[in-house]
Amino acid sequence: MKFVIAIIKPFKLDPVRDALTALGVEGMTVTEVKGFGRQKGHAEIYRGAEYQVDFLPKTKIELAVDDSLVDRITECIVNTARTGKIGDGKIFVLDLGNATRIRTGETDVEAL
Amino acid sequence: MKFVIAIIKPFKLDPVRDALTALGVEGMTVTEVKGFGRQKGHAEIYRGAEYQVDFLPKTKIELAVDDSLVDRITECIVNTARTGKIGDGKIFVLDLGNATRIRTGETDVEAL
Amino acid sequence: MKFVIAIIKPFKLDPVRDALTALGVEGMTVTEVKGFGRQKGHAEIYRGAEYQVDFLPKTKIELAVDDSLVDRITECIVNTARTGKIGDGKIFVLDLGNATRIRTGETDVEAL
Amino acid sequence: MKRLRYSAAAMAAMVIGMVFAAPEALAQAAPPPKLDSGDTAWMLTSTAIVLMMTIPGVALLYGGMVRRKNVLATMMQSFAICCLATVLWMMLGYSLAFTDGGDLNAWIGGLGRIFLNGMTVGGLTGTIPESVFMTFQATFAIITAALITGSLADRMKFSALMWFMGLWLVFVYVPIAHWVWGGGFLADAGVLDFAGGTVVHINAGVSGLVGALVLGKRIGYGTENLAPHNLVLSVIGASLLWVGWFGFNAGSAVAANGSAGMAMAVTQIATATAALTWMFAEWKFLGKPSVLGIISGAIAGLVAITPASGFVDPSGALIIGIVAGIVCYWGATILKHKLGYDDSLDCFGIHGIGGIVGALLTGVFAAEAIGGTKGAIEGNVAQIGLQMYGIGVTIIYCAVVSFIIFKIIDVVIGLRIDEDSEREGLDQTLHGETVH
Amino acid sequence: MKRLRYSAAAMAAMVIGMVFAAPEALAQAAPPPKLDSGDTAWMLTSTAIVLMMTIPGVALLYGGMVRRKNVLATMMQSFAICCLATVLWMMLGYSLAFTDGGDLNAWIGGLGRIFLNGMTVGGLTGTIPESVFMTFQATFAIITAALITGSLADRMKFSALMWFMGLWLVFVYVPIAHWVWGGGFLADAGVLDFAGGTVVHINAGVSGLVGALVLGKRIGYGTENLAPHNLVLSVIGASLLWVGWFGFNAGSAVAANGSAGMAMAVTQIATATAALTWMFAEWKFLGKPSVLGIISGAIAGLVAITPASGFVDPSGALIIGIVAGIVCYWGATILKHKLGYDDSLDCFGIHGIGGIVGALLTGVFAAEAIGGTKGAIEGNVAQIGLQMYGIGVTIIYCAVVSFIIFKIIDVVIGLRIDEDSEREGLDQTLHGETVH
Amino acid sequence: MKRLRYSAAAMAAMVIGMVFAAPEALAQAAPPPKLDSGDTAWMLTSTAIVLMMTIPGVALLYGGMVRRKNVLATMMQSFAICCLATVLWMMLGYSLAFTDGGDLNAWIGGLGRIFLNGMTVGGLTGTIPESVFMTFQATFAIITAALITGSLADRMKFSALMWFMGLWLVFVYVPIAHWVWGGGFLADAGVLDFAGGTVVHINAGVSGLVGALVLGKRIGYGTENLAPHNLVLSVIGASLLWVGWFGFNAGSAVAANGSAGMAMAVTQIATATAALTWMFAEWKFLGKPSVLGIISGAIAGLVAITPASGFVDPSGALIIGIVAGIVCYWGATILKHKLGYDDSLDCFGIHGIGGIVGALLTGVFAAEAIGGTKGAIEGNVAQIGLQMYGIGVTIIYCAVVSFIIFKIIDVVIGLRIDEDSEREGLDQTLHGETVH
Ligand SMILES: Nc1ncnc2c1ncn2[C@@H]1O[C@H](COP(=O)(O)OP(=O)(O)O)[C@@H](O)[C@H]1O
Ligand SMILES: Nc1ncnc2c1ncn2[C@@H]1O[C@H](COP(=O)(O)OP(=O)(O)O)[C@@H](O)[C@H]1O
Ligand SMILES: Nc1ncnc2c1ncn2[C@@H]1O[C@H](COP(=O)(O)OP(=O)(O)O)[C@@H](O)[C@H]1O
Repeated sequence: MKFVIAIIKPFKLDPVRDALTALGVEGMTVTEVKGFGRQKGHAEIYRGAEYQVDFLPKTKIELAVDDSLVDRITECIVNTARTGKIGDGKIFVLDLGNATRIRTGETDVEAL
Repeated sequence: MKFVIAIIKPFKLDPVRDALTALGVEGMTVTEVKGFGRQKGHAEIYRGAEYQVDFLPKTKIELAVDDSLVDRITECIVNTARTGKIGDGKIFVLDLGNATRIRTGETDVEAL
Repeated sequence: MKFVIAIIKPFKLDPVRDALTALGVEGMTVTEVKGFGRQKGHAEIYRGAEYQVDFLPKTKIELAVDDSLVDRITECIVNTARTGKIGDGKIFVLDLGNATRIRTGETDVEAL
Repeated sequence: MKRLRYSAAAMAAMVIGMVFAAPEALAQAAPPPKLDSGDTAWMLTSTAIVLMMTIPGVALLYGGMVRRKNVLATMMQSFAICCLATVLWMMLGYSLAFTDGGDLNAWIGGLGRIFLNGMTVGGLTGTIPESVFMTFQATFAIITAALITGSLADRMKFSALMWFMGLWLVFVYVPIAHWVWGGGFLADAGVLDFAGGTVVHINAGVSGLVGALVLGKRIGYGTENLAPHNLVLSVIGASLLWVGWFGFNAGSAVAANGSAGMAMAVTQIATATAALTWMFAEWKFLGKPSVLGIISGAIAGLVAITPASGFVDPSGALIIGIVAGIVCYWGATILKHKLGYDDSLDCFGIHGIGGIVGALLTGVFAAEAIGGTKGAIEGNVAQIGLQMYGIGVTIIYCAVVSFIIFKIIDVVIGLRIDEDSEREGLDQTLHGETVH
Repeated sequence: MKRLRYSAAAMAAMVIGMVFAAPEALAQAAPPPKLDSGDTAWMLTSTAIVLMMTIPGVALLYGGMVRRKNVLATMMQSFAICCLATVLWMMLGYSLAFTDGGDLNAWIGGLGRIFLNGMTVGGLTGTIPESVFMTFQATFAIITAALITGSLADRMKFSALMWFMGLWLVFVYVPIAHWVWGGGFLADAGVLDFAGGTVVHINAGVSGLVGALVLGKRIGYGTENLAPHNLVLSVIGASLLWVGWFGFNAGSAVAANGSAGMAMAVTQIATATAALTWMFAEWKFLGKPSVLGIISGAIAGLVAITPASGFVDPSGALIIGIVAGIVCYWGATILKHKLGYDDSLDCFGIHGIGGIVGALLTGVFAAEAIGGTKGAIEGNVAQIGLQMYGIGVTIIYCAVVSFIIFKIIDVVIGLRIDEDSEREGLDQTLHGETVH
Repeated sequence: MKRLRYSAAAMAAMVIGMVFAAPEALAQAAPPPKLDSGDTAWMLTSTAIVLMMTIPGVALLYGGMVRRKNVLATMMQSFAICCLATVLWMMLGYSLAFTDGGDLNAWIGGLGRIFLNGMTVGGLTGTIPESVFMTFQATFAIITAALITGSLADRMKFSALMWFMGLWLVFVYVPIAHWVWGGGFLADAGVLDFAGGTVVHINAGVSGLVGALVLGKRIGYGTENLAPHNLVLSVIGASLLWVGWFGFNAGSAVAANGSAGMAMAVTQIATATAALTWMFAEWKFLGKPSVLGIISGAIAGLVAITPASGFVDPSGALIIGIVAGIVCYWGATILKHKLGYDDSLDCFGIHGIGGIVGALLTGVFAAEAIGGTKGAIEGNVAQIGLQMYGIGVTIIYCAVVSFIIFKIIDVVIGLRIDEDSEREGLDQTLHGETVH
C-alpha cells in the first residue's frame, strides 16, 4: 500500500475529490495548510508596517491506497488539479506498512 | 521506529490520549482535519442554495514510536476510539527512518 | 528522497524558513498543529470549571528533499529552532518514494 | 417607578376613554396627563436599547460561551424568542399584564387590549404614548425569556424550546408582570421592584434552574472540555447589555427626569463595583482575573441593582455591587459545582441569585429621598419582609409552573435532542448551518 | 409623516429668516414652529441609530454572508459608502433633495444649501434643528447605497464601486428622495411612503438587480460552495438593523409623539411576524428552521413595514408581516434560482420585493385613524393605484439610470476584478489585508 | 459648550435665555434653571452611547488589531478600566473635577461631592439632573483611560495597568478636566475645547506615547509579523465609536438644541472627510485603500472635530477633516516608523496628533455664529495662541505626571510581563483564557 500526499490549490479540492471518487477511491483526509514555494506571496501593509506573506493557503490531501492504484491516482490528481500556473502543488508517495479500520479492526487493503 | 497516523472522531481525542499515555507514550502531535469516507456528510441550505458538506471534522494523531510498541498502540487506539458507527477512522503505520529531538539533538528512540 | 517532518515552536517558523531557504530549499508545507509532550500545558478556569489544556500550539513543517540534503537540513532546523527549553519539538525523517510537480508533471528530484 | 405604572395606565385608559367618548366631561376635571416629548424621546430610545440587550446582547453573551458547534443555535434561540414574544405580547400578553382585570385584577389583567385592540395614536400611558409603553414592556418579556436559554444551552430541541417559551410567557411571565407592575397583589402588598428583580431576573433564573434539572447535564459535563469557544463575543454581549440596561433601569422611570437620572447613576456604580468585586475575588481565589469573570460580575451587578435602581442612592449602589459580586461569584463558581446541576451558562447563578440579592437589598437600602420608600437602614425593617414575600411568591409560582410546562413538553414531543446530534452540534443538526 | 416634510422645511426656512432678522414681524403672524427639545432629542438619537444600521449593521450582515476571503472587502464597502455619501450629501445632495427647486421643483430641489451654505445653529425644520434633519437624511442616503452592495458582492472593483455609488447617489437617490419627500411630483400625487419603501428599498433592490445582471455571476456560482462563512456576524448585523430601524421608522415622524410611538409598535410587530413566517415556511418546506432564514425574514418585515409604518395599525402590521415573510421567502429562495441571476446577498429578493410588498400593502391597510389617509380596506381603493404609480415610477427610473451608470463605468474602467483576484479573495487583492 | 459647564451649572439658563430670548426680559431676576425633559432624554442617551464607545467600541477596535493570542486581554483592559474609572469617579473624581475648589479652584475642584454625597434626585446641572451629568462625565473619564491602552498593548502586566490607570485618573485626568471644563485656569484663559480635544485626546495620546517609550517595544517589533488578527472586530469597534461619538460631541452641548444639532452635523462631515482623505492618501502612496486605513481616518476625523464641534460650521468641518486625515496618516504610518517608538495601536499617532490638529484648527475655524467665539479666519488670530497654550499645558503636565507614575509602578511591581508570557500571549498567561 502507498500513502499519497497531495498539496493542491484550495479551490481544486472539489474537482479532485470527484475525480478520485470516480477512480474508486472511497476515503481521504484533508488538511488546510500553508505552502511556501516558487509561487510569490503578497505584502500586507498595516499603518505603514509592511508584512510579507510568503505562505499561501493550500490544501493537503492524504490518502492511503493500494499499490495498484497509485499511478492512476497520481495521474488523475495531476490532470484535475493543474491550472498551469506556478503554485499548483506536489504529489508525494510514501510506502505504507499497515492500515487498520478502527470500526471493524480490519487491516490492510480491506481497511481502506 | 514507526510513524503512526491515526484518524479519529474529534471527541475521542481525550480518551485516546489518556489510553496512550497509560501505555507509556510521551508525545504526539494532533491536527484538526476533514475526512471524506463512507460516513455520509450533511447538507446545508442557505436561502435555497443547497451545499453538500461531504467533509466531516476528524482529528489526526501523529506519533513516532518504537517498533516494539506499534501493535499495542494500534490495538489501544482501536479499542479506545471505536464507537462502532461508520466514520470511526483509520490507523496508518509508516516506517520512520530517523528522529531527532531539537532541544537536545538526541536521535532515534531517545528522541521520542 | 526523504520526507522530513519537523514539529517546532510557532514563533520559530520564520527563522527556520529563512535558514532553510539559505540552504537551497525551495519549498515546504506548513500546518498549525497541537502538540502533547513533556512540556506542561496550562489550566483554564471558566466560572470555577477547570480545564487542563495539555495540547500546545506547534507548527509542523513538511518538506520533501533530496537524500543528500537531509543531514544538513536536520542540523539546520535543530540549530535554528532550538531555544533549549522543553517543547522545542522533533524532526522525523521518512523515506519518500515518489514526487510529482502538478504544474509540469515533472517527477522525482526535479519535482521538488 | 414602575409599580406606579398600573395606576398611570388605568388613569390613562380612563382619560383615553374620556377623550374619545365624552370630551365635554373634561372641561372641569383636573388637567389630564399630557404627552411629554422629552419623556417620549427617552422611552423610544429605551425601548430600542432594551431590545439591543437581547439581540444581539444576550445572543452574543451566550453564543460566545458555548462551543463553536452550537454558537448559531444559541444565537438563534434569542432571536426566535424575540420574535415569538413580540407576537404573543401583541396578541394577548400586554393586555393580560397591563390592563385592568376587573374582579380578577389581583391575579391577572383583562382582555381589553387583545391584539392591541383600541390602542390609538393619541392614547397615553402617563406622559408617553401607550404604543411606546406597550413596546417597551414587550422588550422586557423578550429578554426575560431569552435569559432562560442560558440554563438550557447545547441540548434542547428547538421545537421544544419554542413551545416552552410560548407557554412560559403566557402562564408565567404575564401573571408575574401583572402582580408586580400591573396592579396585582404584589404591587398592592408594597413589594418594591423598580425594573424587574423579581419579574425578570428571579423569574428567569428559577425557570432556568428548573429547566437545567429537568433536562439533565450536557454530554461530557465534568469530563470533556466545554470551555467557552469565543469570549470576544461574550464581551461584546455583556457590553451591549450594560449599555442597554440604562434603558432597562432608567427607562423604568417612564420619564426623562431626576428619577431616571439617579437610576442610571446607581446602575453604573453597582455594575462597575460588582465587576471589580468578582474580578478581585477570582484573582485572589483562583490566581488570575478572567475576562469571563469580570463580565459575569458586571452582569451580576446589573441584575442586583435592577429592583433597587429607583430606590437607592449611590452609596447603597456601591454596597449592592459588592454583595452581588461576591454572592454571584459564589453562586456560579462554587454552589453550582457543589450541587452538581448543569446550569450551563449560569442563568440561575447570576440572574436568579443576583435577582434575590438585589430584591432583598432593595428592602435594606431603599432611601426615602430617592424613591419615596424607606428601607431597613432608615428604620423600615418590615420592607425586608415584604421583599422576601415577593421573592418567595415569585420563586414558588415560577418553579412550579415552569416545571409543569417542561414536563408536559417532555412527554408530548421530548425536550432533548438525541446524543448523536448533541455531539455533532446543534448548528448543523437543528439548523443545517455552520460557522465556516 | 415624511411626505409633509417639504412644506415644513420651507416654512422653517422662512421662519428662521424671520426669527433672526426681524422678531417684531412675528408678533401678528401665527406662532412659528419652535424648537422642541424632546423631538430634537429623539431625532438626534434616531440619526445615531440609523447610522448604526449601516456601520456596523449592514457591514456585518453582508460581511457574514460572504466567504471568509471577502469579509473585509465587504465591510469596507459599507464603511466607504458611508463616508462618500456623507460628503456628497453635504456638498449637494441635501440641497437638491430637500430645498425648493423653484420651477423645477416637481423634479429636483434647489441649490440653496450647496455645501450646507446658510444652515445656521438656530434654523429649524419643523420643531428640530435643520442640522439634525440634514444629518438624519444623510443616514438614509448612506444605508440605501450600502444595501445595493449585497447584489454586487465578491466580484466588483472597489474603484468602480466608488464611482458607481457617487454617481448613483446624485442621479438616482437624490431625485427620487426629492420626488417622494422633498415636495416633488410623487408627493404631490399622494403616494404614501412613510419611511422609505420606494426611496430606500425598492430603489436599492432594483439597482442591485440591475447591477447583478450587468456584473454577471460570481465564479463558481452553482458549482462551488459559496456558503456564508460566519452567520454570527450576520445575526449581529440583523439585530442592529432591527434596533436601528426604530430610528428609521419612528424617526420618520420627525417628532417624539404618538405617531412615532405607533410607528415603533407596528415595526416591532411586522418584523417579528415576518421573521416567524419565513422561519416556519423554511421549516416546513426545507426541513429545518435556519438562522439565516429567521434574520432574512426579520429584515423582510422591517422593509415591508417601512412605507407603512406611519399609516397602519397593529393588525395591519401583523398581516404585512405575514405577507412579507412569505413573499420575500419566495423571492430569495425560489424566484432567484428560477430566473438564474446572482443577486448574491439578495438585495433585490428582500429589499426590492419587500419594498414593493410594503408599498402596495400601505395602500391596502392605511388607516385614517393612524396616518390620516384611508387605504383600500377603508374603501379608498384608489390608493392602491397611487401606490402602484409610485412603485412603477421608482422602478423604471432607477433601473434605467442605474443601468446607464453601470455601463458607463464598465466601459471606462471596468466593473469586475479579474478571475485570479476573485479566486484569491477581495480582501487581499483589493485591500491588501486578511483576517488571520 | 463644555468649558462653560462649570459656570453653566449655575448660569446656563441665563446664558441660553440671553442668546435666544429677548434680552430685556432678563433684566429682572433670572428664573432658576428648570429640568428640561428633552435635554435630559438626550443626555441619558448620550451617556449610554458614550459608554458604548468604550465597551465594546474601543475594546473591539483594539482587540481586532492585536494578535489572536492577546485579543481577550486587550478587551479586558477596556472593560476593567470602565469599571475602575466608574468607581473612582464616584468616590472622588467627579467631585475634584466638577465642584468648586474654593481658593484652589484654578487648579482643582472641591470635596463636596466625595462619594457623590449630597447628589439628590432633584438636583440639576443646567437643565438636566446632576446624576446624569455626573454619569455622562464618567463615561469621558472611562474612554480617555481606555484609549491609552492602545500604546501599551501586548506587553503590560494587568496589575500594573490597573495601578497606572487608577493613579492616572486621579492625578492626570481629573485635574486637566477641571482646568478645562470645571472652571479651572484653562477655562478662564479662554481655551476652546468643546468635547475634549485636550482633556481626552491629547491627554490619552501623550500618556500613551510616554507609556510606549517607558515600556519599550514588543518582542518581535520590526522582525516578526505583528499584523492585526481580525479587522472585522476593528471595523465594528470603529463604527460604534462613530455612532457613540454623537453622544460625545453633540452630548457636550448638554442639551437637545441647535448647538447639539450642529455639533452632530460637523462631526459627521469631518469624520467622513478624514476617512476618505486617509483612504485616498494610502491608495495613492501605498497602492491599496485598506480597511484599517479608512477606519483610522474616520477616528482621526472624530478626534480632530471633537474640540471644534461646537464652534465651527460645516465648511470648517470639511477642512478639519481633510487636514486630520492627512496629518494623522503621516503620524501613524511615517512619523512613528521614523522615530522608532512602538506606539502599538497608534494612540498617540491618532489621538495625540489628531487632538492637537483639532485643538489648533478650532482656533482657526471657530465661527462666531456657531459657538459665539471668533477664530483666526474671522480675525481673532489670538485664539490660535490660546489654543497653543492649552495644548502645551496639557502635553507638559500629562507627559511629566504620566512618566512619574509609570516609573514608580515599574520600580515597585514592574510594568512588563516576562518574555515567555509575552510570546505565549496575554490571554493565557494573564487571564487563563483563550479564544478556541
Ligand atoms: N520540497 C517541498 N516539500 C514539501 N512541500 C513543497 C515542497 N515544494 C513545494 N511544496 C508545496 O507545494 C506548493 C506549490 O509549490 P510551488 O513551488 O509554489 O509551485 P509549483 O509546484 O507549481 O512549482 C507549495 O506552496 C508547498 O506547499
Ligand atoms: N483511504 C483513505 N486514506 C486516508 N484517509 C482515509 C481513507 N479512508 C478513510 N479515511 C479517513 O477515515 C475517516 C473515516 O472513514 P469512513 O470511511 O467514513 O469510515 P470507516 O473508517 O468507519 O469505514 C474518513 O473521514 C477519512 O478521514
Ligand atoms: N512521539 C512523538 N510523536 C510525534 N510527535 C511528538 C512526539 N513526542 C513529541 N512530539 C511533538 O513534539 C513536541 C515537543 O515535545 P516535548 O516532549 O514537549 O518537548 P521536547 O521535544 O523538548 O522534549 C510535542 O508538543 C509534540 O508536538
